[in-house]
Amino acid sequence: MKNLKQSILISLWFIFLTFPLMVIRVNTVEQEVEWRWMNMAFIGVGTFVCSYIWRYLMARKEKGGNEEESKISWHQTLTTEKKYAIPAAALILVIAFIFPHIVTEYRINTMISALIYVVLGLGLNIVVGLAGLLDLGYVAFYAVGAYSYALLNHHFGLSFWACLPLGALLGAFFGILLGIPVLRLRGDYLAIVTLGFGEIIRLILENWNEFSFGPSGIANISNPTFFGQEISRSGGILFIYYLMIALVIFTIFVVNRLQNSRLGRSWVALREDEIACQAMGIDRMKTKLAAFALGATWAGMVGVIFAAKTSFINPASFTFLESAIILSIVVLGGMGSILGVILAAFVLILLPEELRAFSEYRMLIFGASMVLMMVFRPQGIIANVRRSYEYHGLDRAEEAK
Amino acid sequence: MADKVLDVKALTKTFGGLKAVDSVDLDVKKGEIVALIGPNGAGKTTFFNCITGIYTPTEGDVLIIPPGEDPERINGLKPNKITSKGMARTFQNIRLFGNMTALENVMVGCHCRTKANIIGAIFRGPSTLKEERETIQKSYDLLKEVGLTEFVNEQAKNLPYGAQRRLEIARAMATDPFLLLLDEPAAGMNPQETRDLDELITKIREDYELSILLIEHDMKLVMNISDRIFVVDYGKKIAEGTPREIKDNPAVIKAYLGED
Amino acid sequence: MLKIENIKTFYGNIQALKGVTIEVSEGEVITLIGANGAGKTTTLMSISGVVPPRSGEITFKGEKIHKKSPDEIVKMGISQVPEGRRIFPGLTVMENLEMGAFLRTDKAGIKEDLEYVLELFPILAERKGQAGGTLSGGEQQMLAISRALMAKPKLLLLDEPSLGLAPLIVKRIFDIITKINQEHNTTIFLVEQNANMALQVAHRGYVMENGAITLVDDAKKLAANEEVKKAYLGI
Amino acid sequence: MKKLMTISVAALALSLAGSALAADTIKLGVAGPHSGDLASYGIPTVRAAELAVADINAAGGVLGKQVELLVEDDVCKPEIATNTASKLVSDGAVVVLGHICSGATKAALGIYNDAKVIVMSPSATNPALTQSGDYPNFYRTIASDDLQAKLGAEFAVNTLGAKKVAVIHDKGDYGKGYAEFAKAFLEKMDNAEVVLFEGVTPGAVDYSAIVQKIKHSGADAVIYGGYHPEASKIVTQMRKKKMDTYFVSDDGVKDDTFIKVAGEYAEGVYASGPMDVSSLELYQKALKEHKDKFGEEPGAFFKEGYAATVALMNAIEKAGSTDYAAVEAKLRSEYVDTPVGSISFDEKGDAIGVGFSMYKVTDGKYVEQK
Amino acid sequence: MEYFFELFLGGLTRGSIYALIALGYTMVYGIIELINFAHGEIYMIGAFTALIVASLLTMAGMDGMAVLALSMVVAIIYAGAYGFTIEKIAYKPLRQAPRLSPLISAIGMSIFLQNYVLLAQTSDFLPFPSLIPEFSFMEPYEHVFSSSELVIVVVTAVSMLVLTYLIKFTKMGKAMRASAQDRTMAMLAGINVNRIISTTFIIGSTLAAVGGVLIASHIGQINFYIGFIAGIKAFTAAVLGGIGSIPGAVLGSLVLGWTESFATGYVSSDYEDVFAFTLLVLILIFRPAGILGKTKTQKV
Repeated sequence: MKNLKQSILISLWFIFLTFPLMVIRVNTVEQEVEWRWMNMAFIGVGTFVCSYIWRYLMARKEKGGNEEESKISWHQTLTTEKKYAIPAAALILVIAFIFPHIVTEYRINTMISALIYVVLGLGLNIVVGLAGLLDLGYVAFYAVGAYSYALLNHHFGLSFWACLPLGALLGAFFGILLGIPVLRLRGDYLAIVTLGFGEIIRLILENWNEFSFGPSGIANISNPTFFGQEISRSGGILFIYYLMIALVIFTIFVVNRLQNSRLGRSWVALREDEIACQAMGIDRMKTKLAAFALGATWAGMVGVIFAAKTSFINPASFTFLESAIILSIVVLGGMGSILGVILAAFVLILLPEELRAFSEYRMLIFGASMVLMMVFRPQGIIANVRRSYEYHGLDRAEEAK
Repeated sequence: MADKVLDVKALTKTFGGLKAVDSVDLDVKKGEIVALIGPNGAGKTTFFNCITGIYTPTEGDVLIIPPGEDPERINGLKPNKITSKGMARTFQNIRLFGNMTALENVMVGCHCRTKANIIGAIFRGPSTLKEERETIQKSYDLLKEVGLTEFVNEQAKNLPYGAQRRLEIARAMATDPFLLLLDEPAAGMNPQETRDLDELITKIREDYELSILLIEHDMKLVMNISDRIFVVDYGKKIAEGTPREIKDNPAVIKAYLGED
Repeated sequence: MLKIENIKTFYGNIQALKGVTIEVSEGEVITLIGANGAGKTTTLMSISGVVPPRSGEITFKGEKIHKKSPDEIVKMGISQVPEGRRIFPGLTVMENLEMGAFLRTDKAGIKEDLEYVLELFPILAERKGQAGGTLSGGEQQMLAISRALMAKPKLLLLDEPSLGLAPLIVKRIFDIITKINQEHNTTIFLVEQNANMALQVAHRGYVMENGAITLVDDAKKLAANEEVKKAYLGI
Repeated sequence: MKKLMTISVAALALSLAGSALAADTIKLGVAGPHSGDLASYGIPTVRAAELAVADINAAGGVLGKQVELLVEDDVCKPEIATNTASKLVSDGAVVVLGHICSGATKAALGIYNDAKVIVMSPSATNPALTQSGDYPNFYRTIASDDLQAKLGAEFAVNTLGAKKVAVIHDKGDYGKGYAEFAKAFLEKMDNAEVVLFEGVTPGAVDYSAIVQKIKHSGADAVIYGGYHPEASKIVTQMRKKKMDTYFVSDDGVKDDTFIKVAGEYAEGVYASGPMDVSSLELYQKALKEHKDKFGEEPGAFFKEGYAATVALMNAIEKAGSTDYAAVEAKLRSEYVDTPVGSISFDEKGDAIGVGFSMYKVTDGKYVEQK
Repeated sequence: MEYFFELFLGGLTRGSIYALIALGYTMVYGIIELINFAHGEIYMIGAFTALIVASLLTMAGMDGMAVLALSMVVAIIYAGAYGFTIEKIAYKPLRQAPRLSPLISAIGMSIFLQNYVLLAQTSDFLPFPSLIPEFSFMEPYEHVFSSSELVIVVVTAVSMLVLTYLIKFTKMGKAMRASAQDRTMAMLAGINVNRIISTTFIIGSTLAAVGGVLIASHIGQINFYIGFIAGIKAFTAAVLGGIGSIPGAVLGSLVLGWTESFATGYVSSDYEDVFAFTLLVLILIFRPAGILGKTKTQKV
């Protein structure tokens, strides 16, 4: 009864709230007013139903977790226990391998996009998830990579393979260049400065025609070659697909190794408590710079692949929204969690493609799901569980002595 | 008389005209446990922050003399530099890495005594593997030393309070210091825990042959374990001496201990 | 006056209180002692409504309060001096005191109480315009107590008032607590680590372990209890 | 793991189902921004295609088959456009109407070229698209920017008699391209000079600084490359500052919205645009269909989109098949009546029979200047 | 010199425009330390609502100040209602969540609202009627400084003064500061923190609506995207001045406005945003908490 009353109130409130925008549409030139009373009914019924769902989910969220905590989640079993992890990985690899042969080129293309974002997400994850540095301008390094290939290819005919490491290096270089002055800043100040840096890079690309060909971009970027062999464009897509699979595997491998290394520990420590971290003899600047540079390296590398894939780039692909999407991937996935980032990239990049049928509502749904996801599962799709160190073995060895 | 390991001369720190620490001299000798006491706001923690590099002293000198080495002036060095020179500290408000396990916390402490870099981390060569194994072993041993083996894989934030305090000590010990600075190690502990801490501090000094400088309010602990005590009030040193001397010092009683 | 019946409180999934029952009569000073992490602070936060209990009941003067919001509870006359003092660092001393009287509208009464606390702690009058964050630990504790008193509470909850203070200040703070209890007939619920001092000023005491009450008795009897002596008094 | 399997099986099924449906219709892909901030440039083309195809289908279709529209969004982003293109190709589009933005078009063309799909854009005016020779499968029903820029520059200097010209653009692909051509043409003329060449930030809250700068430069005419929202802001502020400098702009400004938004300040603004076709019967018809169906005036590139649909379908019909080479040949040889006039296409893919005229806002309307 | 003066005035207007939006940003940030990315959208919704109301009233035959006043009032009410609702849906459930979660939620909300207005209204630019009357006393100066510019500058100055007074001296304002500094303690002092936060959102949103109406009226056109760009600039301005500080937001906005204006006037408008962001980076490097922001010394 109480719920009913509350839901009616909520529904009335939203009718009031959406009244001018949803119901009235004025044409100022023709002096006409269009009244769309049906919308009001939709809103009323819609919010009424939603309020029940909301309440249910809220109640579940508040109670929930009790069971979750006790049993080890499937993904943890999957990633930590060798018994499952190896067959699971093998199965995924097999699927990944045959995937392009059973689907259309379109699906391969979107899958490449998704894989690109997986790598971007994992790269930014080093900066945000592990080291806890909020970077809103990550796309700048992506742009650096893409433009370094496009320009070097255009002017000097450098091949994809020469540019891949160069793009990575340039990414790292810009990562350090940005890092040195701004790493003294904390939290939101760091965020806004990195946002500014991202915009500066984009604006320079847009305005400096002599250098970057300005807003009209660079077209006809070469496809990758295969051991010096030219490959056709559709063959190229297949090739880039496998290349991306390899890069994703390499990235996971590296991030995983880094996470459980001396450096990875110092990043996490830095995120947890900067002062204590310094008191443990860790050089704050060096550690942060390493995170920034590594994150940027990956963005640079994948930027090169991006340029090769689309064969055309212009500054419009490197806007703030892009940074926001990459950041969303990291946070939605669960900060620091590799599996989570991968899943989130798939959801965020493939979902809009699948929602093409609703193209008008696509961004609306995208925005709403970001909010709902945060509200009902703020720890992300997969909450990060740090691996614990094996010490049992050591203990036993000691006893044996 | 043993050699000095820390020699602070006329240390002064001002915040916007306010003298938080006013020309304080203090020294710690090899193997000694020295306590710094005084009322709240007397400048004890500021003094600590100045010698550990979190603040830069306004005036005065901070010299460290690592055993067997020449004296070195460390004013204005960054905290991580000072730590790697062999001076480690704990914090008044516990500053553990809450989401890391107890073992990892200590492993972070080993940071400045290890040197694996990015390349090593990725390729995990034999030397990195060896170093990593040694780090785990060393950290585990330290946890054993402070009696926390049962919590090895527990997240630091979930540890009982007393255990967190001890974990902080273990973490500081992981940096291989010759001088350990403890900022109110017994704060918030019950008498039983305080007694255990008392033993722990003495034991650490014996086992690792280091010197200890501590700030503490628990007079019983201070009187029990300290070799010498310095008393500050309003940023100035008002007394210095053995526990017995301090207990009977009228200035100290007036400013700090109160009459019974 | 205050009746806590079998409350269970959770932080997320972690149960902090496992069925706590406490009773406080008007005019009393009671103390709750126990180790760190035993659930003492959680008990106070449950009373104040900041972390409401998931089950059980709390009644204050016959009215159920465990489902009320913190401001409603303050309005009913329960004020808390939380652990770590929690002075608003950017507000001046006067503003901090004003915040204590946030819910009151009786201007004359507020003025009267202000005079009372400034008399209780003359140092605060000197520091009037200074930002709260610049006070020393002892002064902050005095300000925190004064701020709570500004709400004209019938029941004052004190969480570790002696924490991190010099012995001299601790003594003064405890004197003031007794004074407040006697002069204003304010009921006091004192949570302490320093069991020694706490049992000296309290009438009755509760001992808490692992989220549950293990002992209840007269303060004097508790102080004489062998186990308490060993575990909390350090004798 | 089970989930992943189901997903991939489902994906497989979907893609198979997609190709099974082919064969009995002629599929016309329509690509452009249909959502997001540039949607207003893409949706009119979709509507044009719907209307034109409805007519064609009602008359029996093409080659005896019904025409089916495959409408796909590219949000004007190159990286999405490649996905859009490969989706259209995968779904069996034989010709494509689009894309709208030049950048997205460039990115997508390679994919169409590989699949031998002819692409016709109603709006991508970047000269390189036809002039570079890189995109043999590209056609358009709108003239390229350099023609427009030449018209603008010559009009400003020769007709209006401007001596000092400020060239302003919106830093975008389209606007900056136009401005650069205009600048190049002006520099070639010896009776005028470019006193200012600068970009403004689209969406900025106001443009008073650049307006002051134009004033300071002593320019007697402004040539602006870009779209109407910024143009109306700049013109409004210029007029409010009592500047009566000539304002000459491009097709992006020759939009009725410009006049609506700028109101009285729009008076006297010059903008080039496709030649006036309002008297053409076909144009009238298309316009009426749009009004009947959608109840409002069509937006940008509607008639070009309509024309492109008609031209493509005509070429297929004439070719007798959807074969690339046959259709290409017919596009180049046959003239077809469309709402933009009777058009055919040259070697490079530009439409013959379309061109630009200069218009002036007079009494709240664009009036063609002869 | 005259040129300089004109650029100065142009920068002043632009800065004041930023400031009207930045004030709301800074208030919300001040209390819950959240970059409310949806703030720009509230500004946009305010402008849209005002446009609808103004058009209806004009069609009903009203004109002049009455239209301005009424549409302003409705816009304020609606912006406040939207601010209130957004906070309840997207931020309140996230009070205990990690710091990045509300930020993502805010970005999502911003995207959602943009598309909501796009779908409910139109993607086109709409002409916005010039609601601000032209004052006769401004007539001689109109070519350098128009009436609407004057109104914007004055409203910004007044808003800043009123807000400063509100926060510094009223009980409500003190409660806001208290809640910002220590939420739990504010609760213990009997402050209904949720209500304070809601109020802050409503005040911030109200300001955004005022800004929306004035700015739209000055510029003469709106679409669903205006909030995003203005929002980013205003946020930059707020950080520049020291986020959380009311005078800082205004100062930062003016500095940003002047930087852009002079950069355009004396260098090139191609790089006006580059100058703006470079200035931001430089100022933050030398004053990490912004021009008027106080560096929080962390207690050790």
